[in-house]
Amino acid sequence: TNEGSDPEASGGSGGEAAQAADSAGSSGPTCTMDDYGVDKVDIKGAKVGFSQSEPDSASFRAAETKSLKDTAKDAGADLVVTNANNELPKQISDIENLLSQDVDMLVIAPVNSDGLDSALNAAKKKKVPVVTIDRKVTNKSCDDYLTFIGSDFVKQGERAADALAEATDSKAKVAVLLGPSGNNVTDGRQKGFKDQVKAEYPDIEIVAEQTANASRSEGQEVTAQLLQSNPEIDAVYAFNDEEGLGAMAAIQEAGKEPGKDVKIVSIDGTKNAVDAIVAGKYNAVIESNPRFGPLVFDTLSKFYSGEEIPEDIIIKDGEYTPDNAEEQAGQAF
Amino acid sequence: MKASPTTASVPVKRSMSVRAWIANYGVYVALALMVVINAIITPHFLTVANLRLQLIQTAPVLIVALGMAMVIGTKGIDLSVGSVMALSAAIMPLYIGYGTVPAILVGIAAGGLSGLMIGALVSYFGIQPIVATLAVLIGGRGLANVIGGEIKNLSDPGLAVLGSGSLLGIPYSVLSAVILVLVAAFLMRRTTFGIMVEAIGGNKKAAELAGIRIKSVLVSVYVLSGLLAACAGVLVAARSSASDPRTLGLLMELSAIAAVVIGGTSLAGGKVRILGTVGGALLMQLIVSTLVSHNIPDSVSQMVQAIVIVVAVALQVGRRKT
Amino acid sequence: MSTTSTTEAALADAGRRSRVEKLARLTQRNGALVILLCLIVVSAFAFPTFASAGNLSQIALQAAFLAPVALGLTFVIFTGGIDLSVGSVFALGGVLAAWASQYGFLAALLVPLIVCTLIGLVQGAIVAFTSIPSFIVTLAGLLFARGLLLALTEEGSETYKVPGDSAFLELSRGSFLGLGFPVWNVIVLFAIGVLVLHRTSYGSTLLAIGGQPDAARLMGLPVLRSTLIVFAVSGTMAGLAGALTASYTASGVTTLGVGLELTAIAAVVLGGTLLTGGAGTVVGSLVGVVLLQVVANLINRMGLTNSNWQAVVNGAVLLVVAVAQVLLSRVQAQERQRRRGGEADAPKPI
Amino acid sequence: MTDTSQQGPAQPHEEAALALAARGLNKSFSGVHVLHDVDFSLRPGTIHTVVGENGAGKSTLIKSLTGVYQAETGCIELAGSEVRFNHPSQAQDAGISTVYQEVNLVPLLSVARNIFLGREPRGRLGLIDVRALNRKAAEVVQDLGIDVDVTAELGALGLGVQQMIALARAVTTEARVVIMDEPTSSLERREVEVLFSVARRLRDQGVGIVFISHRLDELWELCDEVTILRDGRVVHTGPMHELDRRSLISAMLGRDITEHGVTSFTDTDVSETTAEVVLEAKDLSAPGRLQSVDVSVRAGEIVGLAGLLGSGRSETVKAIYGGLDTSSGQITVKGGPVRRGSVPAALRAGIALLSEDRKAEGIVPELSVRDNIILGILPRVSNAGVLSNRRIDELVDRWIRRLGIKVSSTRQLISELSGGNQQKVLIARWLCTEPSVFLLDEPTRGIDVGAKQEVQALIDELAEKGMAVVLISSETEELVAGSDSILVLRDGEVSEILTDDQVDNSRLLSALVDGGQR
Ligand SMILES: Nc1ncnc2c1ncn2[C@@H]1O[C@H](COP(=O)(O)OP(=O)(O)OP(=O)(O)O)[C@@H](O)[C@H]1O
Ligand SMILES: Nc1ncnc2c1ncn2[C@@H]1O[C@H](COP(=O)(O)OP(=O)(O)OP(=O)(O)O)[C@@H](O)[C@H]1O
Ligand SMILES: [Mg+2]
Ligand SMILES: [Mg+2]
Repeated sequence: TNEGSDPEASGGSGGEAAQAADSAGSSGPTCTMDDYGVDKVDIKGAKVGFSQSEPDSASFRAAETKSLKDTAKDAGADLVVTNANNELPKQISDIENLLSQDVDMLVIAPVNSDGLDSALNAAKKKKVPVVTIDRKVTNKSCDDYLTFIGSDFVKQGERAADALAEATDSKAKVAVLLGPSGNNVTDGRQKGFKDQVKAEYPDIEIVAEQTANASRSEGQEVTAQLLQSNPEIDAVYAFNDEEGLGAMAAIQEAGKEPGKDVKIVSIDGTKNAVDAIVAGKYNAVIESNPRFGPLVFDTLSKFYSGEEIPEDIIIKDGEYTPDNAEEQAGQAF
Repeated sequence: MKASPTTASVPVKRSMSVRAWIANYGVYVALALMVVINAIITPHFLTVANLRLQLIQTAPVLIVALGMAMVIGTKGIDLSVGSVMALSAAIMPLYIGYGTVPAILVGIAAGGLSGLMIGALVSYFGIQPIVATLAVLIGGRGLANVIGGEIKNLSDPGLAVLGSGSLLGIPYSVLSAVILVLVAAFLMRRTTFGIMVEAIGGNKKAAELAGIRIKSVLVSVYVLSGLLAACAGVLVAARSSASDPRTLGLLMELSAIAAVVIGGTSLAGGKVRILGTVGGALLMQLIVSTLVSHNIPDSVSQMVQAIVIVVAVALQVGRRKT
Repeated sequence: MSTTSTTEAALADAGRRSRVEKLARLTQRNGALVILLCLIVVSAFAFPTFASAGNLSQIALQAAFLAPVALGLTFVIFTGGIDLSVGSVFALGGVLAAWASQYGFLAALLVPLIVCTLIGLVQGAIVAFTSIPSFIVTLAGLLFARGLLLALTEEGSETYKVPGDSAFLELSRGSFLGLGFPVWNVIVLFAIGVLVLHRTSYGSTLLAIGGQPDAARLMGLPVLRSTLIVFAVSGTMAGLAGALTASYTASGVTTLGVGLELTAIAAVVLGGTLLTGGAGTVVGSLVGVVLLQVVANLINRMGLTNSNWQAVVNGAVLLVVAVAQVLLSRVQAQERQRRRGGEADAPKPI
Repeated sequence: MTDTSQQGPAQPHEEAALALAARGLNKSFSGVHVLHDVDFSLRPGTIHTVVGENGAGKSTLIKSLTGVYQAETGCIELAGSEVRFNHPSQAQDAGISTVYQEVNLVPLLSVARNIFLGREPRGRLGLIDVRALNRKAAEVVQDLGIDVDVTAELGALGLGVQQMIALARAVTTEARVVIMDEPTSSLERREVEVLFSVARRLRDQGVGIVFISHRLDELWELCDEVTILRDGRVVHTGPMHELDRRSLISAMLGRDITEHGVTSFTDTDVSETTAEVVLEAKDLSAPGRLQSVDVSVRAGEIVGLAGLLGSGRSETVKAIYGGLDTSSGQITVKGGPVRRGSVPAALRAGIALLSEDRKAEGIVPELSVRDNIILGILPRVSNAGVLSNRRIDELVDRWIRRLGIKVSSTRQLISELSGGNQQKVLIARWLCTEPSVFLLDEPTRGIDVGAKQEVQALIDELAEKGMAVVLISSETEELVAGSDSILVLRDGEVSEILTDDQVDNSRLLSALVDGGQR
């Protein structure tokens, strides 16, 4: 459970605006009711199962669950929620459980991109459409599942690289704080960042890459150590806001000024981080939008009305910078 | 009666074998070795700021390990410490409105309370320590999350001082650790409590027949461990100015136990080594900091830690005697 | 002579054994089972879908992945040791199985078993030949196996998939006589476990090592060999469970098994095995595993989706069962004491 | 009595067939030389005793012969061929069966399992045939004359029974050499006789037996040959009958001692009825163990408790001391009531108990001799919980000198001492508490003649100074010589009280026998 916060988190450009899919992101083959082979159901009065992956003690998860609950209520659907507590086998049994309760459709926040095959098969057998959110599974869309709605983590990493370049005039020695090992969000955000830096910013040098397990105190401890052994570090890219905030505390502790002597960029969009930008101690946060509810139900109703649904629906992620943080702070979660 | 004493053939002086010497001082040797190696291979290692940082980062583990050492001395084990840290950090913000000191006291009291419960379960109900504390490890973190909810920023100025301030250049957290080490060493070495703890760990039945109040000693030990864990929780929260029940103190029980055992305290109970525990905690911290400083990937880092732990403990306890 | 009279008295008394004690004894020795049965009956009434075949087989299947781990751990605990590495070894087993599945069924099964057994063997060797406590050795094993797993998967970023047509998938999905293979696997393994404990000298040797290590040595028992084997088997079991999970999830998920050792320990404790070693039951551990799954299933049903509350409930269940076992064994001891020479009909040791 | 080990003379068959022989064994522990060039020869079909003071190295010799320890130099021959044992199991496989000094069985396993552990009868598929196992065990146990349910947990049985089970395990291995390290120390006369007959039977079958005991009379009764160790050196070896008691003792101790009769209890019966009653225990009952036991002891009086194994002697003193849950009873010391069932209360009232099971209930092995001594008087050697080193050193030095405890330093671990010296440390622990009532459960078990006499004289002295003493001993001579009156227990009840001139050996024996037969 120590990876609790895995963040796919989210972000922010929050609010109503976020409901809109990032049109550029929607792509690839499409899917209709006939292609997928399910029968029409009225969303009003339908029983919708939601298998959440991680404890709600992570802000992202709480916002995600809440968004789904609220929208379901508005749409008149009955939402049944389970929480896999970050254990894949538990998620499989959660899903089977939901299916045994005869849900009409399933929303799954997968614990992992792989390994849900048997659960997805069971859903297919019962002709229950599956929407996966926030993390894409590696199975076949429009066959094993209907569609994926979520952020593009690689893209988030790229955007973070851009934001960092912006803050440092494209010249920096960066410490990268990774998320929990083995987590595909970690990989995406790391890959996007590194590739972008390599491609675009020859003067940005990655000095260290260490995991901080998405935790604030670990972010602080690791950064504190890195700052001692690599005093030249003048920027930190953190996998999520918690690690970034930890880094901020460590920088302060080391007698440097966060946001100035050492710049910080992270991904998520939590209030604390956005507030830090406002206070001038933080440089940028790439949002990872957790508000999937409207988009999910919107997609489902389009689906049942016969429209073509794209394979990937990429939710729009915002970005907080010193320029917009103050006015957009309300959208942080 | 007056007859025999001097026929003793047993030589009065006993030379200490190399093995015994290493068992006694191995952790300090390893520590010195780590420092020398780091001084050579790690840039900026021998700077005041870095050494100071090592002490700051060691403080929480060390404080927890002190309580753990006493518990282990009674032949027990306390797996609950990590969750207790989270619990105290989760409760503290609820009372921060009453001021820094009351909030800290409440947080620490929560640790004491949890220790009291564990102590009662162990001594009055006879539940195995590992079971009682495992239950708190599992349930305590859940409770901390329920109470604390999402991570909270602690903007209290008093806590900020505790977390990052210092007295005469010594950070408060390090200062507290030093004081607690001295207190613990005094308790173990110079008071009846120390003897009672070791007697219970060495032979519970004999201790009982010698009139030692086993139950109250056991309860005290677990309460102490809970209090110390809570102190560590408060310090960690204060340092990061945040209370994060989800990750605070995660896996602390394992680090603390490792520090205690590397320090030469036997898991079989009956002997508590406070100074060794300090050495063990510092050694663990140095290992981690070396790995981070050299930007070792997580996979290698975990394997190296595994090997170093085994080698360090092997130095302490040596080959099985036959 | 008094010895005779003692036994006579005991025999005479055996018939008069009080009902309280009988009940207490039954409950204490099978505490987890009693609680499990009560729970099942109550929830069958409370939740109509609980007792459905689908749900029960779900529970059975879930239990089937944890049970082998708990079995291996049970034997380690008999010797007074502990194996904290099972969670990491479990994950490693899964990754290896998924990776090896590209080379066929046998490879997918054997590679994880061999590697995990080796890891167990090395841990066993360190425990046997040095005096490092198993707690520390397997704590290091926990780190090492996880590190190895990360190294094999490019820091965890590579998830190996089991080919969709691999026979290996059948291992977890096939069934026989209505029971899934994983469930059969558990039945067979536990049957062997029971035989080993009660009907081989290896079983009593393990208990002897746990109960009185010095005596075991002086009695000339093969202490070193047994210690080696018991850790190796624990590694095998964890690897097997990991491989089964890989078959079930059709992939080698790198983040599995974190904290699994604690769940497994909890199951063993719930089953009534002393963590101090020297005494315990094999079947109890299975009951403990099922009990944990049933509790989880019920928590879900009660709509307690906040996983934090789940943790609180799990901790509480553990405490309640432990306290109940202690109290019941006290009732039993008192009753026994009330009769002279009652030792004669104390719970039958092995 | 010269310092020569009589190797090889006369005996014609010796060369041909030594069952077990050791030459020039040396062994030391962390710098302490315990065995010096020890030679030892055991002929088949003889019973050979090794005697010596506590700490002379007897157990170490045994353990070096059986692979528990490896001697630094020297060689061991079994039936003429040189062997080297790295592990006790190798010695066992080679045909040496050993009953170690401390009972070394597994308490949580059943009696039957313990007897056959590692060599259980197998049935089909190589699985253990549990029924055959229990049947065979029952036969063995019955053969030894003990009546115990072989499926019962070993740990639930008394120490004596456990000792017999250990013997049963040793004799069922069909070994060529059987070694017994103080097997009789916790046995009653009756069990001792069973043990002797078993030993003789084995000897007649040609087995070589090594027998160690501090009960010297047993040696002449049983043994054919003797080897005397002093400070780790062999000072004599030869036929048993060539030695008389006195020369044996002086060879052992390296000095002459004068024996007043069998024990060194003086014969001054101080049971003046005028002395005040110090300990008064009435109607002590514990379910299944004790029924209305009354004990009353005057100042200066030694009251003996006699009884067969399991008759409840240990339980009686434990009940007085608060270490056993009792269902009824009143205890007063010097007229003041003592709370039942609380050890601290008993200690405060001035009661001390020297427990019979030194290993399980006495020593704290990881603590030093010093800490072990002060364990019972922690409040008295501390101010508000802080230890006073001055007071501790003073007390510890005084008692170590007074009791002649052999230690290299007061900080030495008690587990490094020999059994007898451990016992003395425990006596010191209790004497520190300055008790007015001293309950002694087998105070001389396992300690050598010299130490035994010292302890006996000490008990006498304590009583003379006005202490009330309760004495339990399995050696009737000791009990008779020491006690002013004797309570005979049977099945947890007082069956007879012997006072004044009734206190003699034959009266006691008949009381015990009557008791045993009901
Ligand atoms: N494991 C050990 N470590 C250190 N010293 C030991 C150890 N075992 C024995 N000794 C020492 O070796 C000496 C001989 O001990 P041993 O047990 O052989 O005596 P013994 O003749 O059997 O005495 P007893 O009659 O009391 O049983 C003692 O001085 C004892 O303190
Ligand atoms: N032969 C036996 N069979 C069964 N139980 C026994 C036997 N001997 C003793 N016990 C049990 O063991 C326990 C302790 O007995 P123990 O021998 O210590 O009693 P005791 O009267 O104090 O004798 P001792 O003088 O040997 O100390 C008693 O509860 C008794 O019931
Ligand atoms: Mg001896
Ligand atoms: Mg007794």
